[in-house]
Amino acid sequence: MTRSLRPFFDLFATRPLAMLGLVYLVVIIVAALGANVLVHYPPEQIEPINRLSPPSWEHWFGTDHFGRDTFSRVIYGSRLALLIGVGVVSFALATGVPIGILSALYPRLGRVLMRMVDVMMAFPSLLMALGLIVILGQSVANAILAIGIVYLTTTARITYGVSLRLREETYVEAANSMGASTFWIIRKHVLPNMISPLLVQASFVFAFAQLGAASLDFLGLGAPPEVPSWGNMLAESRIYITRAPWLLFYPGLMIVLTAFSLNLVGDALRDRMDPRFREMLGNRGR
Amino acid sequence: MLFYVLRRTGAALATLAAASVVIFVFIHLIPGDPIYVLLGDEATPEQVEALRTRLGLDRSIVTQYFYWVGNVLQGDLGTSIFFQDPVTLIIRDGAETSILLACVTMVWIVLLGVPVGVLAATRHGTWIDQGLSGIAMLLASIPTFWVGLYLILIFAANLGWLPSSGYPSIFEEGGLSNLRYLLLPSLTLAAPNAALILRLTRASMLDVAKEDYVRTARSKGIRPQRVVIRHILRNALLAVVSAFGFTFAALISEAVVTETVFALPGIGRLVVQSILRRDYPVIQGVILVIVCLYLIINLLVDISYRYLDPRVELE
Amino acid sequence: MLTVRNLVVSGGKGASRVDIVSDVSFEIERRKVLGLVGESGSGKSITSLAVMGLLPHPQLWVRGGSIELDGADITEEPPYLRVERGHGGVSMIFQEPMTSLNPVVPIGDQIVEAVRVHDGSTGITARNRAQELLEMVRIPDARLQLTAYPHELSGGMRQRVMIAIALACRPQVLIADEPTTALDVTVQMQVLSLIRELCDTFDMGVLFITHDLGVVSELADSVSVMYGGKIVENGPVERLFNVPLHPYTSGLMNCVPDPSAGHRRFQTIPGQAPKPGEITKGCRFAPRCRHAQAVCTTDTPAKVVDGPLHSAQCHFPIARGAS
Amino acid sequence: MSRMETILSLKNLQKTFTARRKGKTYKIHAVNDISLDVRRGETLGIVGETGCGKTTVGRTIIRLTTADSGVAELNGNDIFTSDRQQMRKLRLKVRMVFQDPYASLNPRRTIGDSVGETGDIHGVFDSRRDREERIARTLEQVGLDASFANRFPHQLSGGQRQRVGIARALLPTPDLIIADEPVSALDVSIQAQVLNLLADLKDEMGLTMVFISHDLGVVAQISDRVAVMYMGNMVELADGPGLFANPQHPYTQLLIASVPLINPNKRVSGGIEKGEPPSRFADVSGCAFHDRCPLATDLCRTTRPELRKNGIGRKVACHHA
Amino acid sequence: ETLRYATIGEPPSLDLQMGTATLATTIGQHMFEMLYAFDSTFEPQPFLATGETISDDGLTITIGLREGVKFHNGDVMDADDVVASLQRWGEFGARGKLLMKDVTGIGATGPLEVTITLAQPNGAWKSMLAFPNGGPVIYPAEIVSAAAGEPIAAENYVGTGPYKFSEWRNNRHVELVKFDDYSGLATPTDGYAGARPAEIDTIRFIPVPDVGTRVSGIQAGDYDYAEFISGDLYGILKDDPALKIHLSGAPIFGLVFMNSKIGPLAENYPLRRAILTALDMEEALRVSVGEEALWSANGSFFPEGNIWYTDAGTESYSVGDPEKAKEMAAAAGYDGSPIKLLVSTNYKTHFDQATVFTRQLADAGINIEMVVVDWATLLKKRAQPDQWDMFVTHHGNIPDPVLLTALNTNYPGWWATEEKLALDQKFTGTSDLDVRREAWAGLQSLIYEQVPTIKVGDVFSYDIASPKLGNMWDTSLIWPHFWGVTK
Ligand SMILES: Nc1ncnc2c1ncn2[C@@H]1O[C@H](COP(=O)(O)OP(=O)(O)OP(=O)(O)O)[C@@H](O)[C@H]1O
Ligand SMILES: Nc1ncnc2c1ncn2[C@@H]1O[C@H](COP(=O)(O)OP(=O)(O)OP(=O)(O)O)[C@@H](O)[C@H]1O
Ligand SMILES: [Mg+2]
Ligand SMILES: [Mg+2]
Ligand code: NI
Repeated sequence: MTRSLRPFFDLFATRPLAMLGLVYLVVIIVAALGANVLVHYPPEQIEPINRLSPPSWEHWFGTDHFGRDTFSRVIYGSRLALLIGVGVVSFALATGVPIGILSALYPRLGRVLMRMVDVMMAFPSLLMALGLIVILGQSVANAILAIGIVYLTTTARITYGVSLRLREETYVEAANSMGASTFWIIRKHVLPNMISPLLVQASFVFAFAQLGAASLDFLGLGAPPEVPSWGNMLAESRIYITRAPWLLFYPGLMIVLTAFSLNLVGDALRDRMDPRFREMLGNRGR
Repeated sequence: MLFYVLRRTGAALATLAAASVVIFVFIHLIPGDPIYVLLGDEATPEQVEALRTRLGLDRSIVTQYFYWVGNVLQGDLGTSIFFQDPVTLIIRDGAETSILLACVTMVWIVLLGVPVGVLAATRHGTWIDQGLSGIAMLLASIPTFWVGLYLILIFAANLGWLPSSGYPSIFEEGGLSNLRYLLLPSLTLAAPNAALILRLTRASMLDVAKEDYVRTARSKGIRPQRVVIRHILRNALLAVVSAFGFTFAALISEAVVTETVFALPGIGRLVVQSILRRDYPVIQGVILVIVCLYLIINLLVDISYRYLDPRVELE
Repeated sequence: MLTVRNLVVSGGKGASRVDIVSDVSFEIERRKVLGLVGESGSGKSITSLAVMGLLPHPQLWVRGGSIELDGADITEEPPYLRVERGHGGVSMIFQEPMTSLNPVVPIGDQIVEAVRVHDGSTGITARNRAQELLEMVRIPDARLQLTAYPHELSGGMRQRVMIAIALACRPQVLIADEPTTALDVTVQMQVLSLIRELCDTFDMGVLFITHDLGVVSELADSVSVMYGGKIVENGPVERLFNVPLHPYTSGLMNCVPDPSAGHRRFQTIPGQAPKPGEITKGCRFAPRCRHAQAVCTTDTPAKVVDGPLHSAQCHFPIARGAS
Repeated sequence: MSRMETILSLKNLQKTFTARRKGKTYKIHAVNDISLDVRRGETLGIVGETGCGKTTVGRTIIRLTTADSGVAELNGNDIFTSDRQQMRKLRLKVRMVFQDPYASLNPRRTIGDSVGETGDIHGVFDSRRDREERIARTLEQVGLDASFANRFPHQLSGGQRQRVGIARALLPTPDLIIADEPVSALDVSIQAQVLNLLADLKDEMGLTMVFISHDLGVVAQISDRVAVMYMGNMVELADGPGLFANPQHPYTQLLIASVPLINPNKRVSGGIEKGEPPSRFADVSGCAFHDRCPLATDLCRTTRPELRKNGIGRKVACHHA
Repeated sequence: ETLRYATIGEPPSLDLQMGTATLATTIGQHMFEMLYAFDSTFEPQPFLATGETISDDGLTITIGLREGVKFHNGDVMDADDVVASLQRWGEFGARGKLLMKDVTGIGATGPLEVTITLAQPNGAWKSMLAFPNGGPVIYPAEIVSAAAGEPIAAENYVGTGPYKFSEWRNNRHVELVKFDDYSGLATPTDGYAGARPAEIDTIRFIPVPDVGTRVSGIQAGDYDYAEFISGDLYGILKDDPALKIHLSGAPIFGLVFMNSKIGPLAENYPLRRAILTALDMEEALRVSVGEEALWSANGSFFPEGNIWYTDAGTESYSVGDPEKAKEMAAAAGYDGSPIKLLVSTNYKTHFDQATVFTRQLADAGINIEMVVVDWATLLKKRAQPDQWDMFVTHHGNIPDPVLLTALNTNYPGWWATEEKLALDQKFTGTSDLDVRREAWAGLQSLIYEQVPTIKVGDVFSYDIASPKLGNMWDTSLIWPHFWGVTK
């Protein structure tokens, strides 16, 4: 454990911004888990008398047009953000990775699968997500599924690329020469060596899932708006841009910061994966 | 070369054929019915049935599909249920906006992404680099409509410098000056994409800068600027060019949100609206056209790639 | 002509600083080939890059010593500044002919680029010169090959193109960093003889870097042996190979397989070479040396000489000490 | 090296790759009609320049590459026609050592896991203890401490990694090892250590080995017999010392003359001017070496010479030797 | 001069006979005219007609037509055109059946005279002939007969109005241009009645879906008029010198329909009343509209002052008593099982109201399960009785209760109890206004008893316009119109 974590700390030590991003993400996770403790208004409590009131001691981030507490909704929103992020990433990985690996290891199957992925990629992604939502109905689960399918393709592509490369690695060849089965090779050689690129991909997908969900919300087809998600908070309150700017500011800030942090972390991870960067850090590979 | 293009075109057509089936099935999975949208609140069941028959929606999906494909092959994308206009005409009108928007956006992306990426790469590791990369990532993290709304508020409503929304065709009164209508939308759309291109340019510049042949170039005694431009940038752009293709294609669909915010008559918004009102022929037509565009652009990128990089075989 | 004195190249800053090349001195004369041998990681390439003024800043920099060419100090002066300031030329051929040429630029253009800078000629003149250079490195159909892309050439041809580029810079000193390692033996011989020949034709000195003792022995006039960032022995080629002073030199010679020797066990040097910064005290070879004694791990060995040109850094040189 | 039983026998091995260049399809005869016997306990060297087909020969033996035609028999069992199960067993008997010791070790698996991998795949270990003991023993055989089992490849030096590569080929004990340029990525001083190790193992365990290398010096010193390849053809086959003392094929002669030796009296001369090996895309008729050969005649340009015993009892494929 | 009107979206067909879309009416009324038009007190006045004579039994109506009224295609309107238009509307039109069930014949009894014969007296006929939304606008006979049941194609948009159709470019605009040969009335403009002088040459209806953009567009001077601005912006905008606010005079009201066919609410009137009792409409209106000036919690289906206004039954409106509701629900045998509320996000107001109701009902222990879908799906789903228990929609202003969707037995909800049918018969079977008003009061109080639908409250939408527009009305009657307006 320490062995595998160490380089990460080294990495973040050299990148203060990425470190900040990481800290922010941890804070968000804690906030999401402890939302009930952190806020003193239930996020769905309506107080029409107090609607659209600016930030105050009572309501730190003000209230929305229902008179709901924005702070509590923002905090609860992080739950949905996490849920969407984790959901989309899991879905994309759980489907994209097997497709990518199998395509690389079985070229004949791969030609068919990758062609299908090509076809899917040719579809404009946001429109595809939108269509899926309309087909499946509006719910958080369906939003996750719709965005997940969009990123299934890129994940499959990346996995495919990495697997193709790994397939040519000498150690895979070596395992082959020992009589290893395909399953063995996937389990012992391909998957473990794919973790870094997948981690990077996951962090970007997580970030883009937030933005994608926000776009769907904007078009009125995201998660049903009674669930506080940052995206639909933004979308719902965009008409108050002049009247109650805090309604756009806080959820917007959260989306930006989260996506920003994830991008930073992803970027740092990518640099770490780059062997040349590793060289600079001193543990020269070859 | 010709052979290659033909082969690739063949593959693209196969993809297109597969895509057409997917589009069709996909669209007919969408619940709801154009009939209700069209007839409104007071329709009687008989009216509904009559219209359904007239629109051919009572036939089986397979029949409808082949009927549609047959027409498409003759260049007829059908008639909009909602507008009663030929889909081709509707798309042609929207395509001008969307493609022009994508082009102007591309110009921004290239003008902002590439030089700034080069700057960041040449100042690698300094605060300039980190600042630029940070800003880029920030831009990539902001929801588009947020940017759009604020741009309208600032530049149109408050300062009054630019029009807030809409886009009159450049072939109509106003001519090319109508492009100013696309300024704010294209900036909105360009922001995240330019950021991605910037990062890609920077990364591949740094990659190429470590190549042996760059060292060879330096050893010849040519100036650093020339090394950057002729040896590093040229090779770095190879990676960026293929991203251009993807970006361009992606822009057309990403524009959905931008077109809605800025009330642009583009095909992105058209298709969203058509989905919402179940105008099947338009949805099918637009998506088919977008898929075609995507395939054409990728084909062009691949071909140009093969021109730019002599190592790649025209298989 | 080219004089390197007490060159120290360091990497890292502050506490993590390590000297990758320490206290390296040598001279290169006109029409002479100096062989620089040593195992992987001993600092040969870094030395040559330092001489070229092409160290990868800011990771590596020259911490001490000087590099002079015909009396002008060219330390840490990148090639383009050397051209601007009218200092003499040092050119370099790199180890990997496959990756050292820009893959998307025709080789003719790559040569012309160098010709332009160094001759000031342009257009057709520069092109003719490039063709002339290609002929000089014996590329058949030089005229046609000007428009060829690197990937269309074989390894040996590419290395010749590299040499042509180097020559286009009108160098006084040519550095060849393992130019033949990636080539087959038969081709290697051709390239070596080409270098030898050009060295006379162009009246230039050559610094030839290799890990192959056989190659230096056949090509070089004098040899420097590098170990752990230092030069442990140098001398004229016959002296050095006939009477090596440093145990490392002799150990290395015994490791080299010889097809005519038939079956035999190799004499080996146990252990492995130190990483930069691993050993800072005493003789860097001490842990692997059969003759090492306590003093070797504590004191830096002094220079021992054997004749005017042959010297080594060792407490117990072979010729005097054991066997 | 007296008459001994044949462990591996190759007959008329043929492998052609197709490649496309500039829109045209080329056939590359990577291995062109090669027949060869490997006897138990011997080291057979294969030398030749880049791209001459050495690796392809090695790979076809364990069917990492499928041969186009020909027969390969291991202990009398036909390799090329064996089914999946037989192939798995076969791969327990014939093992490979790869050129690049770093690339051939999975960076995320411990040395112990890599060494024990063949055993794990085939389920040869009785228990964890048995596994650990045998891995430790094998590591010791190649001169590494048992504690290396818990390390990762990046913590090892090049020489140590190659020892691991060899250890991996030894557990469980194989009938035949195919070593494809096992030392060419190593420094001379390390190379010597590894070559000694291979020689020792051979003596101790009676290993049979096909040793592939482009380095004549190395091959000479480790092999009992040497096959010289040129452009997919085997041009000469001889016992080690004999080959170098008295090369028969003009190509072998060129090769030997080109080896740089530590001999200050031998200086680089302008003598060798005979061009490079032709591109593998070119279709050569007759003797593949004819365009570089000082002895070439019209016969060489038209007819491919067979490998046959010549006057002094050496197998040579040349019309003039 | 061009007047640029920023619309909320794109209209479906502009064939006003066939559809009831508000936007289609807003645009179409500039092109198409009717026999009658409402004046500012919602009294139908002769428009293309010169007047009518009604037989004593009330079963024969003879309508005279104006002479020399020109269609945009140059033809002159005569009785044949009117008859064809009325017949088509009666057969295929969106609201035609409501009148036609009583009509036995429509015929030309002179070049400029049309006679309608009825099977029984009908009190709503004039209003219906004056109501353009899904109403009998007059087209040339040849166009009508060619179109029959189909919506008229854009190139055949030929009417008699002061503006004629120019072009329709999807997502860009619908353009109308001044009709130079317009033959209008000379009487002063009064509501939709009277003169309709076209002052501005061109009117463009431009879809601008985002409300923020519509506001910014007016502020930036890109549009002259923008419709449907959010209530919450009212406070800011009413003081903005860069624009003027125009309130709609006719409120729109939200309706929550209940499924009378199947499901837990089908015949359980006590439970329906429990639900009604739980709802506090003021909260819902405040949340969904905002500015108090723009809504009124009015339980009557017509605003005060309207001839159809009555407070019958409205004591049950907006009670907002969760405790009582809980008791009532228990008494009704409600077991806590979820009630499916169908709502779309396309209309923010619907969604906001549904959200508030769900909360309020939760407080009363009534478990609402929101089913959120897009509008097109909702339209399809609500036609399937097994898909929903309640759904949210809205209703535009109407001149006569016959046009109320809730009274239409075919409309989703399918309210057709004996009591209702009896009252309905009483209501439509006469042209005596007093009898009809009494019947309507009975119907309204029955609505509060059987709760086939719940009225949320009146909402006055507002539009904004550039101050450059001159001679503008302050509040629009129902749909904004631009004859008489200058720029
Ligand atoms: N950019 C760098 N930063 C830090 N250390 C470096 C850098 N480049 C090389 N080194 C280290 O410097 C040492 C000398 O490297 P150098 O390339 O000069 O060796 P070499 O003698 O040329 O070896 P080879 O025969 O493998 O080419 C090596 O240990 C290497 O790890
Ligand atoms: N998978 C393949 N597809 C196409 N051509 C191949 C393939 N593998 C090998 N070749 C070609 O076959 C020829 C023989 O290759 P091989 O790897 O056996 O040579 P080698 O003697 O091992 O060379 P080296 O010394 O470079 O390792 C080469 O020309 C090579 O380009
Ligand atoms: Mg080197
Ligand atoms: Mg090989
Ligand atoms: Ni070698």
